[in-house]
Amino acid sequence: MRHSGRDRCVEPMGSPIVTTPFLEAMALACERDWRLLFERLDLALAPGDMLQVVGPNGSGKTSLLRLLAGLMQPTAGEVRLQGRSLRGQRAELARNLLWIGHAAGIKGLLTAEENLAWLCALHRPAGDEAIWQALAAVGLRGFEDVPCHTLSAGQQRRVALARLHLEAPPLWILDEPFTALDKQGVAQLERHLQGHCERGGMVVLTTHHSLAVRPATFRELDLERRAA
Amino acid sequence: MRHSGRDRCVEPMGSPIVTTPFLEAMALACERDWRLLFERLDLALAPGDMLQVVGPNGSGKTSLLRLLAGLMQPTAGEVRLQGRSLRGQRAELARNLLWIGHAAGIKGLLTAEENLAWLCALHRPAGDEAIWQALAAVGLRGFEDVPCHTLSAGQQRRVALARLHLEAPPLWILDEPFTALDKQGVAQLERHLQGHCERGGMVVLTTHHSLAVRPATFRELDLERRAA
Amino acid sequence: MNWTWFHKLGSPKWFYEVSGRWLPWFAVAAALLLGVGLVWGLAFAPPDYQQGNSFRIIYIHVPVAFLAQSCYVLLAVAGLVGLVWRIKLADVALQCAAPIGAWMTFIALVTGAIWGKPTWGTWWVWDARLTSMLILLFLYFGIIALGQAIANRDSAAKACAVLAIVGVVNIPIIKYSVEWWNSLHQPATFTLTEKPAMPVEMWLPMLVMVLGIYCFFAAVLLLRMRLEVLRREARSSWAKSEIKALVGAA
Amino acid sequence: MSFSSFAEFVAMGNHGLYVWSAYGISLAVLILNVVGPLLARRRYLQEEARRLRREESK
Amino acid sequence: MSPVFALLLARESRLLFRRPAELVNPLVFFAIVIALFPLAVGPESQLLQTLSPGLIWVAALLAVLLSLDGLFRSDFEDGSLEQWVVAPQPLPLLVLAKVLAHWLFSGLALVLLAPLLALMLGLPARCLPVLLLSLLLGTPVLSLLGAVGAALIVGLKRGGLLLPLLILPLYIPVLILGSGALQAALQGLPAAGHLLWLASLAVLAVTLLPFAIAAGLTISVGE
Amino acid sequence: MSPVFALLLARESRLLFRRPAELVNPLVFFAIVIALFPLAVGPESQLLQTLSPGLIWVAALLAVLLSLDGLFRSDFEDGSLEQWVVAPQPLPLLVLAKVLAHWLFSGLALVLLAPLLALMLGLPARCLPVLLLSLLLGTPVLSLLGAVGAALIVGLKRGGLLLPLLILPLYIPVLILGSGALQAALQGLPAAGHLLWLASLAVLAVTLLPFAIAAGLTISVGE
Ligand code: HEM
Ligand SMILES: Nc1ncnc2c1ncn2[C@@H]1O[C@H](COP(=O)(O)OP(=O)(O)OP(=O)(O)O)[C@@H](O)[C@H]1O
Ligand SMILES: Nc1ncnc2c1ncn2[C@@H]1O[C@H](COP(=O)(O)OP(=O)(O)OP(=O)(O)O)[C@@H](O)[C@H]1O
Ligand SMILES: [Mg+2]
Ligand SMILES: [Mg+2]
Repeated sequence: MRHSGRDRCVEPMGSPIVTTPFLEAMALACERDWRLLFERLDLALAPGDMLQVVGPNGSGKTSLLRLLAGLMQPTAGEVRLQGRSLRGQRAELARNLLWIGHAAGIKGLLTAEENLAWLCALHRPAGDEAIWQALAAVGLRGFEDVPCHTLSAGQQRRVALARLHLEAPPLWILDEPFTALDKQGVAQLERHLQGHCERGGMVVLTTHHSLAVRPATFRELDLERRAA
Repeated sequence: MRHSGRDRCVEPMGSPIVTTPFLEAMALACERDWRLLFERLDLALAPGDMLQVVGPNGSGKTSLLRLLAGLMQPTAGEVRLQGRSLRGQRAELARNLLWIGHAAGIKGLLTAEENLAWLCALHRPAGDEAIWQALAAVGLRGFEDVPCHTLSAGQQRRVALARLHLEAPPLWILDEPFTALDKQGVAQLERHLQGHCERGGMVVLTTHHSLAVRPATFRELDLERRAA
Repeated sequence: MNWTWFHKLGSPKWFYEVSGRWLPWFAVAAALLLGVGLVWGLAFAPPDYQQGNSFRIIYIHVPVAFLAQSCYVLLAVAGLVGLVWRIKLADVALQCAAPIGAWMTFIALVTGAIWGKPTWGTWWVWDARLTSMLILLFLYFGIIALGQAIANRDSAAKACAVLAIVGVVNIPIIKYSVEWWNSLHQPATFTLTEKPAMPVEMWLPMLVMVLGIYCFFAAVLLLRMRLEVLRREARSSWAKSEIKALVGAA
Repeated sequence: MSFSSFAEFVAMGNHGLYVWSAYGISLAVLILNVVGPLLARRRYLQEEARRLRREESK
Repeated sequence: MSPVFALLLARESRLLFRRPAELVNPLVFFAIVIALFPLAVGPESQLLQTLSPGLIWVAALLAVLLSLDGLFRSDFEDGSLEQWVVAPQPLPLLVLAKVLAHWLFSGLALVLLAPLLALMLGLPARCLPVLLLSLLLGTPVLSLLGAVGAALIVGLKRGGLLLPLLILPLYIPVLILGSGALQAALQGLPAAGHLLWLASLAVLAVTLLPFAIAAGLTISVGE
Repeated sequence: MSPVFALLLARESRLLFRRPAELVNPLVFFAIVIALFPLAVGPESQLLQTLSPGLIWVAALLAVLLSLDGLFRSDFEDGSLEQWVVAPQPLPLLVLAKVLAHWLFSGLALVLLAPLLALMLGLPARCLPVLLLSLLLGTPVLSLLGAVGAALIVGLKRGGLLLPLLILPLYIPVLILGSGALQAALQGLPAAGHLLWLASLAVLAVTLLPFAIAAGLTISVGE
């Protein structure tokens, strides 16, 4: 590795090297309520990569994803974006990140369309046309102007996932995106994730099922521990 | 069918016939906020039966299970227990039913043991010894005295599922019992459900994955609809 | 006892048809009675020997105050019927009547306050009856707010029914305690109860107004209920054809 | 008729403001109570019409 | 008394003691509201004394009511209520145990704190027995009535100020009788009449309201 | 002003109007609390008039505070806050829009309702301008301060009465200034000094507190 990230000094504003990982974790450790979930965890993500975090219940998958998204601070180690520590570049990460957690930020009182319009506006506003197309793409045609709280668990998740069909930032971090989806929904999402990676995007996700469709760059990270 | 349940007059206290279904649904219809989820749904469950309710997201699986457990009232039709309408025999159903919904009634502030002790007391109290054994059976040895909110999603579900290992009523109704379980947990639960049916118990459950281990009496009920 | 008529009463289709026939009668009766009562009360009834002409407010104040109180009882009765016999029409009645009752209470309060200024020299005093009327308004608000807050229609109706029943049991207690409260602290400066024995030509128009306002209430209630029933039954065949007919006519 | 002229009727023996405002507000509220449901009904029917048209065109 | 009743009481107490902060919150709220008044109306002691019966009662009423807002919420969210409804035990009994546990640890504490605050407001010491007794009889009614409201709104995502709206009007008799008793005592009049009324309200509430609460919970769960 | 600010304002207003009941709840709470007092302290009009400045302010303060309890709760639970934190927009701006929307529809309505209740308590009409102005300046401060507390406790499962505990002490300056202004007006003294102080508090709050709220939210989300 040529870039200086590895030896913990912040790289000056030098010319970006093509092989610089977009997102890196270095010697990451995470502790929750006294219990150490993992430590000395390294990972690197370059354009086109797809990373599935696996591990038994309680092994810290969600925690790791939140660290990468900058939602939590690691107990030790650091997360780097394009070679520089995350600390100072919240805004930079924000521009490049699409995060969908367990709860996806869908308001029950708003309709699917209103929800999407606002979530897009947080990054860059999208037109009505694009939003309707995205909703159709996740199989919600006819549910565009129904308040979301009357949708079932799986349908609500589809609303959140419709964001992936709108003009989206390169890095996607998804915590259990497949929960509550039926089989056809799972297959469709797998294909979509693959497509994103092939277009040079990056995906980090957790799920307990093994993906049927994967890009060539697919990797697994196992947080195997004695938990549960 | 000899018993008179079918023609809608309440069977007098005659001698129970072996072929009487334990639980029946007759011409059940369910409506949520204007939308009809299903109608004219009939089903019968005799000792030893296992029924998996399947269907795409939003097809009404959860709603059906809640109707069967007496938690919701059907829009039309009725549920019968041992040939008699559920209306008048809440208590009778309660004695025979073990219900675990999406949320399983686990208090985050109490330990796994305290939680189980109380849930059992609601039906019939269980001894400490039995509870510890049940917790061990679901792989929570060593987590008995930890407040449940510090357990991960999958571990919490295991606490709830430990009830299935304590002396339990014959009819189990389980809504997505496999969510958040890792692979080993899934396999173990499947075997346990099979065992319960072979001992003459009954299981109604929903899940999006197809069971690897099934009793001979296994049936599927598909709520296939155009939803989502 | 034969209960079929009772359940027939609960059938939305039957209700929709019958209410359609009754509604115009109530509407016409309300318009006539209110018109006659208003003109009579405002122009023909003799002035009060003490209060002069400001007493004419009585012809709107008292009928509306009556209605406001009896409407709450109606809510509780509808709630009980809905809970015990599971008649959905009663649920509809409960939720449709609540806003009307609240408006009537509001009118009673406003007209009372306006009347208070010339007679007592102040808009408001903390008199027992005034205060309990204010509380009644809050009770109505509670039921309306609860009904709106619960998204699911059936649960909303049942929850409102429970609240209305608990509330109506409390109303005598509230009324009693409020009266006691006022009489304990100090003798009320003004009382509404000591009315001069009214001559016939004064209370006859009042009677007309009372009848008129009840007819008005019935008409508006039916109007609201018919819409609500149509909404709830939108998928049944009779409602579909009804809606088609109405839409085609519009 | 207890008033001798229309002006007297309007004045209500110096209490005109009170009487008429009480009746005005009351009537306004009563009318609101009639118009509200009627408007709601019209809106509902328009909605239904739109829905029916959408379903037909599908 | 059935064994589940005792078990549930024990369980609820344990839960409350795992979060002692929540236990004292109503107390502190009570104290703060009372302390706000001298700041807001000025420190004249005569005015404060006249005010104190009413003030203490209004503050107690708000403290009880607001502490009840979440009474069933966590039970609803984690599925405990479903388990109660499908259990063979009678729901009104379970509900009574739960409300009793809540009252024992927040209502009762409030009753014990009240004399201190009353003295600070200048209420003469001879009124304290009436104060204690009236609160002792009144707060269970407040708890039970509030629990009816809490049961009805438990399924709602954002309660906001809905509970006070539903329940405060129903609290008025207790408020009038309670502050009336205290005012009578302050003026040296007998307060027995008020207290008897409060006692009969309490009996009524304990016998009838558990059924209303149970009905409310069943409705909320069945949504 | 950035377009997200306007968008968020529109979205929040739409959300509030989808549940109109929630919108009026603080108002009704305000009215009920004020109506409770005559019931508790007795209907003598002189006493009520003396009391009214303090009473109106305490009731306003409680209504604002309690309506804020759930301000961020649903956003937290459904994951919206996470989305705000990872978005490129500055969090304090988003927060300001949200609090502004809340104030516009509940704080402002409360300001408009207050004169009516003041008249019912017997406050002379000449005091109404001061009442309106002081509430207009004070309620935004109350909203923003309360939002800081709401942001800090949003992650807790059962808030209960924690928010009042945290925030009521911070409300005291506003309470003293606000009720002081009104009391001065009631006694015919000039109230300009109090009002100026309130105005400067309001300016301070609008410029500084959004940052505190944003910090609180980040902490709660990162837990
Ligand atoms: C906001 C103020 C007021 C309120 C809330 C109010 C409320 C009521 C109510 C609820 C009733 C019906 C009583 C019943 O059911 O028997 C009533 C009746 C009546 N009110 Fe008022 N009132 C107010 C002001 C006044 C004023 C200022 C007057 C005149 C001095 C007045 C005169 C009457 C009379 C004469 C009756 C009929 C008495 C009876 O039939 O028992 N009210 N009022
Ligand atoms: N809010 C919390 N407070 C304290 N400890 C927590 C909290 N959330 C999680 N933990 C602990 O952190 C550990 C990891 O939790 P995490 O949610 O990251 O697991 P996970 O791998 O996502 O598990 P699952 O597959 O069940 O979702 C768990 O063992 C749990 O005990
Ligand atoms: N609380 C509710 N209020 C109104 N409608 C609801 C509610 N819950 C669910 N629904 C509606 O009922 C339908 C069925 O919901 P249900 O939860 O039974 O589906 P499900 O088959 O369990 O779906 P999933 O696989 O996503 O869990 C959904 O389409 C939804 O729109
Ligand atoms: Mg997880
Ligand atoms: Mg489901």
